[in-house]
Amino acid sequence: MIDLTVELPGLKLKNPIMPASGCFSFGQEYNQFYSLNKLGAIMIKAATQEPRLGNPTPRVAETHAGMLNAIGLQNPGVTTIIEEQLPFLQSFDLPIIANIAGSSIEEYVYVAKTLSDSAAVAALELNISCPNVKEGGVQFGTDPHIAAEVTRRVKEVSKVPVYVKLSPNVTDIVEIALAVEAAGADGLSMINTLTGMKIDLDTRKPLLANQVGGLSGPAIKPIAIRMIYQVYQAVKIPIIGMGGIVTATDVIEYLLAGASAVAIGTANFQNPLVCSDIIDQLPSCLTEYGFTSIKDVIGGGHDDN
Amino acid sequence: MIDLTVELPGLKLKNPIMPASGCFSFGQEYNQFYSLNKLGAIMIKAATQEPRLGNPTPRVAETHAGMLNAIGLQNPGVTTIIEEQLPFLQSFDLPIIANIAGSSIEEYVYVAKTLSDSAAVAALELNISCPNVKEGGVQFGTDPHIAAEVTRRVKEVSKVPVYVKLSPNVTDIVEIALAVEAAGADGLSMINTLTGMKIDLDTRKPLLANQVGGLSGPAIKPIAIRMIYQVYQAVKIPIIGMGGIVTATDVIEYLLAGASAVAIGTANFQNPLVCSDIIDQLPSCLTEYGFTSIKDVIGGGHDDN
Amino acid sequence: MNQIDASVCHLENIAHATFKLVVKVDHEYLSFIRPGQFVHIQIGQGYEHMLRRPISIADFDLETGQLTVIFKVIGEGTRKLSELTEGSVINLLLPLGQGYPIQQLSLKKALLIGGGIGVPPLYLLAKQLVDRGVSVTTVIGFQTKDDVFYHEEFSQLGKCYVTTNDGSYQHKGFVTDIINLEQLTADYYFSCGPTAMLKAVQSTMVNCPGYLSLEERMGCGIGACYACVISNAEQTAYKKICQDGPVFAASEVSL
Amino acid sequence: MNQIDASVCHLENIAHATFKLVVKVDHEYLSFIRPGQFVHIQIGQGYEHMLRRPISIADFDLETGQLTVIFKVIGEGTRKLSELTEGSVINLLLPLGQGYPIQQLSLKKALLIGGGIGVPPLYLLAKQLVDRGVSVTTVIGFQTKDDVFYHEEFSQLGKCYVTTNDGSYQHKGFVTDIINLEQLTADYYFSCGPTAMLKAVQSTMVNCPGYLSLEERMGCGIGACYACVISNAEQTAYKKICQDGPVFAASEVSL
Ligand SMILES: Cc1cc2nc3c(=O)[nH]c(=O)nc-3n(C[C@H](O)[C@H](O)[C@H](O)COP(=O)(O)OP(=O)(O)OC[C@H]3O[C@@H](n4cnc5c(N)ncnc54)[C@H](O)[C@@H]3O)c2cc1C
Ligand SMILES: Cc1cc2nc3c(=O)[nH]c(=O)nc-3n(C[C@H](O)[C@H](O)[C@H](O)COP(=O)(O)OP(=O)(O)OC[C@H]3O[C@@H](n4cnc5c(N)ncnc54)[C@H](O)[C@@H]3O)c2cc1C
Ligand SMILES: Cc1cc2nc3c(=O)[nH]c(=O)nc-3n(C[C@H](O)[C@H](O)[C@H](O)COP(=O)(O)O)c2cc1C
Ligand SMILES: Cc1cc2nc3c(=O)[nH]c(=O)nc-3n(C[C@H](O)[C@H](O)[C@H](O)COP(=O)(O)O)c2cc1C
Ligand code: FES
Ligand code: FES
Repeated sequence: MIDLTVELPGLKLKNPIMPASGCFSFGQEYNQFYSLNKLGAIMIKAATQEPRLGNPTPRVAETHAGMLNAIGLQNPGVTTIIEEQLPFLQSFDLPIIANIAGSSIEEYVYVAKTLSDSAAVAALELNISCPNVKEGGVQFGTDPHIAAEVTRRVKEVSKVPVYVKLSPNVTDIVEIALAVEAAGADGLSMINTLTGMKIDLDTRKPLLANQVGGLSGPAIKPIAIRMIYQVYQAVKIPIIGMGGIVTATDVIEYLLAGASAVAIGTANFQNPLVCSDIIDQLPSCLTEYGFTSIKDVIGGGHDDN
Repeated sequence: MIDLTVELPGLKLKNPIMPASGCFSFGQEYNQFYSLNKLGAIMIKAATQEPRLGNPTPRVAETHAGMLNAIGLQNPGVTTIIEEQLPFLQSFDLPIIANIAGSSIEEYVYVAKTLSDSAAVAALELNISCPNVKEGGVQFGTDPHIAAEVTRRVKEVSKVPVYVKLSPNVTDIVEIALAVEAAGADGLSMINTLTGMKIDLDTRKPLLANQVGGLSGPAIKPIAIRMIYQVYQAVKIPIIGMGGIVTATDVIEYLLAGASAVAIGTANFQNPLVCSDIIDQLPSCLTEYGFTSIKDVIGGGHDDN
Repeated sequence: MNQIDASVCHLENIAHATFKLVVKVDHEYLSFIRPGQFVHIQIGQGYEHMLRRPISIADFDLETGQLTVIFKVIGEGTRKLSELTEGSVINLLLPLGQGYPIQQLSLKKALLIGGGIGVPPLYLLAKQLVDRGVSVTTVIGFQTKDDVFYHEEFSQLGKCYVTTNDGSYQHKGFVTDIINLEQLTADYYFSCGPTAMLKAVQSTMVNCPGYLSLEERMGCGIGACYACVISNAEQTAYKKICQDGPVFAASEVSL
Repeated sequence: MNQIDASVCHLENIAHATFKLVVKVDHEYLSFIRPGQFVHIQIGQGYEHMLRRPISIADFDLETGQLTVIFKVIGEGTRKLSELTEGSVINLLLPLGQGYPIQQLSLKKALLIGGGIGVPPLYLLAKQLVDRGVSVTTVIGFQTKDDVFYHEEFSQLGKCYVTTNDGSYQHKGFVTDIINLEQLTADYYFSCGPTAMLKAVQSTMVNCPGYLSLEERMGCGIGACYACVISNAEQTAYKKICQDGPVFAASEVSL
């Protein structure tokens, strides 16, 4: 039996499989399908300083081999999350990775500090794909300087390792990755969704109330694999990979590209047992492709490996 | 019967449907399936100054609802194209849009001048997604200044309208669109492919010999629609839209987003008759959704329309 | 909440673009179903359709293990469902959502008001109400004659009025027109249909307590993705239609 | 060159993960087929598989309108083909590529050399050569016993040697081992199989004129996308395998 454990900053994972932020809420619902104890970790829904109601509906649309979402950071605020959601999750043997969001650096810092001080979470995932209100809506994640600045400030207050979640909507993902690494990021999480749109032929207008939404699912996998492959060659910190993973072979492809662990988002909607199924299938799938340990696989797609 | 004609700079189109560059060679092969006279126009394969052999194989890979290609600009060089390929196409009632590529501004200018002087083509499509050798491989299409510069220089020598084909691999597509519009582009063509990668689990290495390739097909449609929607609101020049079109409803979605005509690439491989089928179905499809003319549809997805 | 495979027993075109689909499932999954709940159906086998389709449970039979849904073909997913063949297998999440809380209500007289594809869940509701000795009156509305279905089935359970927008079948007009015309009253009303209809019902029936079943585009279907929210009456918080609904007390939601 | 729908008559598992698929097509499409040509098969109905799969034509029968291909399940597309049911319809482009130019050759003695999934096109070739009075010797190689197919069929057309890498069926070794051992000669040889095998064949048979059938990942399958190129012997130009090939004179290509 292949050892599936992976160790990353702040995270001792039973296996490299975790649900992606925003697709798994705080775990309660999927725990009806299988025990959360099975998971390598959980990435919980984005937290902001104050409660947010998010965007009007429709918030999701299907696309070929993918979907668009514009949930809009709906969440009850960091304090309520800590008080009402985390105690349930803490009853499991499960590292919690808290996804944090904000509209200003101050908000990121506040949320990061509050979560890290709560001692309930093993790591933070810094979602820098949010629009920066102060800078006129440009995303934190698309400018290397702002990305580095928010990383640095969050690192200053966080007692737990910080994974920065990169936006793929950029000309040069390596530049951003290097900037946040230099700013102290302990790891990277990539990729977030690509900005897309669908137009409803009946109403003749964008289908999502928010007009644009984030594209996820198998459609984006080749883009994620390319970005992880490129970033892996440039940085030294580990990468948690995501984007369109549905099967154990997808997981192996991500690990070969350079991810040390993976997260699964959209596929949970098609198959609520997908994380559990992949965890079951991964050992035999690794064996089938001739691997004897997870460590062999990570980065194995690169020439010097 | 709905009038399908569309007029664009240099192009009187019988209908808004044309095959996309690189997916249709110089038309001979698909002419075995239906007469090229049926098409609104044809976008021919990229031409460079000298013949190019392109990349080693494998050059294509399938992805979910899409494909990756790394053909690498294989072509017999602009002079041979004019001498050996265009005479065949000129025998049809069919505007020819010549896709031009290069590794330096001088090469673009040479190819543009040669094609425009040949009087065989109705318009040029400037493929600025090629790596700029002089600038260390950065793409012409990802830097607004270089994109504008190559547009300006090509416009200086071209007697026919110039459509600039935008790369989607950028943080801000609107910025690039505005830069090439200001530099004199007569129209835009968007989008080119997104850079992606697939790893072969058997060899454990990138499947394409070139490692990365361009992602096309239905998977990328939401990204293309979003970019066209955003660019349409910013520029005054017309847009030829492309990316994942397979059906007549896809065409309407593109027109609503702001395209004045569309090109079809990958779908030709699944169905060699796809352009012909769409041209047949478009009138009844327009009627079904309550449109009485193509002009009603173009940009109809925007609030002020 | 379960994820199960179900095999297709029967598929029938019962009205314009409207299909009745009967599938066989293990009876253990049926015993907990309450009217108003829905199934979340996977479309196809591959990854072209990453989202399931929510469809109300129209009927089930504990003895035969048959579960019935009725759907209208409006897009790619429902079209694929309409092309299923007998014996083929579809994957369902079930039962999802909160149904009509009829166990908690003391009622003698119920008014069921449905429009279009909002009609199906009312059939299971009507059956269960009649089983409990409740007198059931149904008003169902459709666009036109060709869209009408289940008139006969509802008539067997009580008085049933049918309206069509163009008057091509029974009464011309909207469901609310009949309610006003016939001065229909009840201890509780139960309604499901397009939002415009629900709004009209909500204001027509303002003096009667009632329940509305809502629709929204869904992701997970189980409360994990926040796709399917609706504001509370005070616009201060959202509820999730898939988990807290799709049935809500009419006083609880602002449409 | 045509795009046609064909209905599945017969699907049979003839060796380990290897299937024989017989489809019915209008006979007008069969009359122009030459051995070595291939069909380009659409996978599924939706848009999950944008690329077709090239598969060699293994046989056809003008009278029954039946066309046979033999394929090995190696990925998603061939797996879906292996799950087709009788009567279902698949879409084909055919006939594609240049076949073995047997009309232009004057030959009495032919040596056919195939490996694995390169064996199928040689069957149609063998039949047509035998019809023309050519004496045919076949050498076909497989990994192991379970992979072997069509030994019997080839034996009916002439002498047939089978090699397996592990010796579990007939001769142990590679096809070239048998050629050397038995000192097989011919006026022309015709070979199809993995590149490593073709290379070995090319050098073993260096004194005999011959034809090789090549494989490459394809896009369009008809010469329009430049996916499937191979360099000429001088490395100065490319040929398209789908259009100029898949069959090339052994002297024409450098592997
Ligand atoms: C709780 C609930 C119960 C329902 N019960 C029924 C029923 O009993 N019978 C019936 O015919 N229909 C019912 N619907 C509506 C049904 O879900 C949609 O008609 C169906 O999802 C359309 O799918 P499609 O693939 O054909 O359309 P497409 O437009 O191709 O679907 C694309 C996406 O949009 C979503 N979508 C499109 N229209 C709707 C809609 N009206 N509501 C929710 N999602 C939508 C789809 O689920 C899918 O994710 C119900 C909806 C909900 C929320
Ligand atoms: C001219 C020609 C004739 C062929 N004849 C036969 C035959 O008679 N019997 C047979 O079993 N196989 C044949 N092959 C190989 C066959 O095309 C591949 O095995 C098949 O495409 C694999 O598809 P898949 O979806 O199962 O694999 P996947 O790996 O899932 O396919 C993904 C993509 O890669 C391509 N691909 C993968 N492997 C190959 C390959 N070896 N050659 C070409 N494309 C590949 C597929 O076409 C598809 O586009 C032939 C190939 C060519 C080029
Ligand atoms: C409905 C939905 C909600 C999401 N919410 C968040 C979020 O709150 N924070 C975040 O960082 N990413 C969020 N994401 C992005 C996912 O975590 C993930 O990065 C992306 O969807 C790619 O993975 P996938 O293709 O497996 O879904 C969300 C994605 C979806 C589909
Ligand atoms: C095989 C292949 C070759 C291509 N070659 C070119 C090219 O030479 N020049 C160019 O501008 N775009 C080229 N493209 C991009 C297409 O023209 C088009 O922009 C892109 O594929 C998106 O459209 P689609 O999804 O309909 O294929 C190529 C695409 C493919 C798939
Ligand atoms: S559909 Fe996901 S929360 Fe309702
Ligand atoms: S597959 Fe397109 S040229 Fe050969």
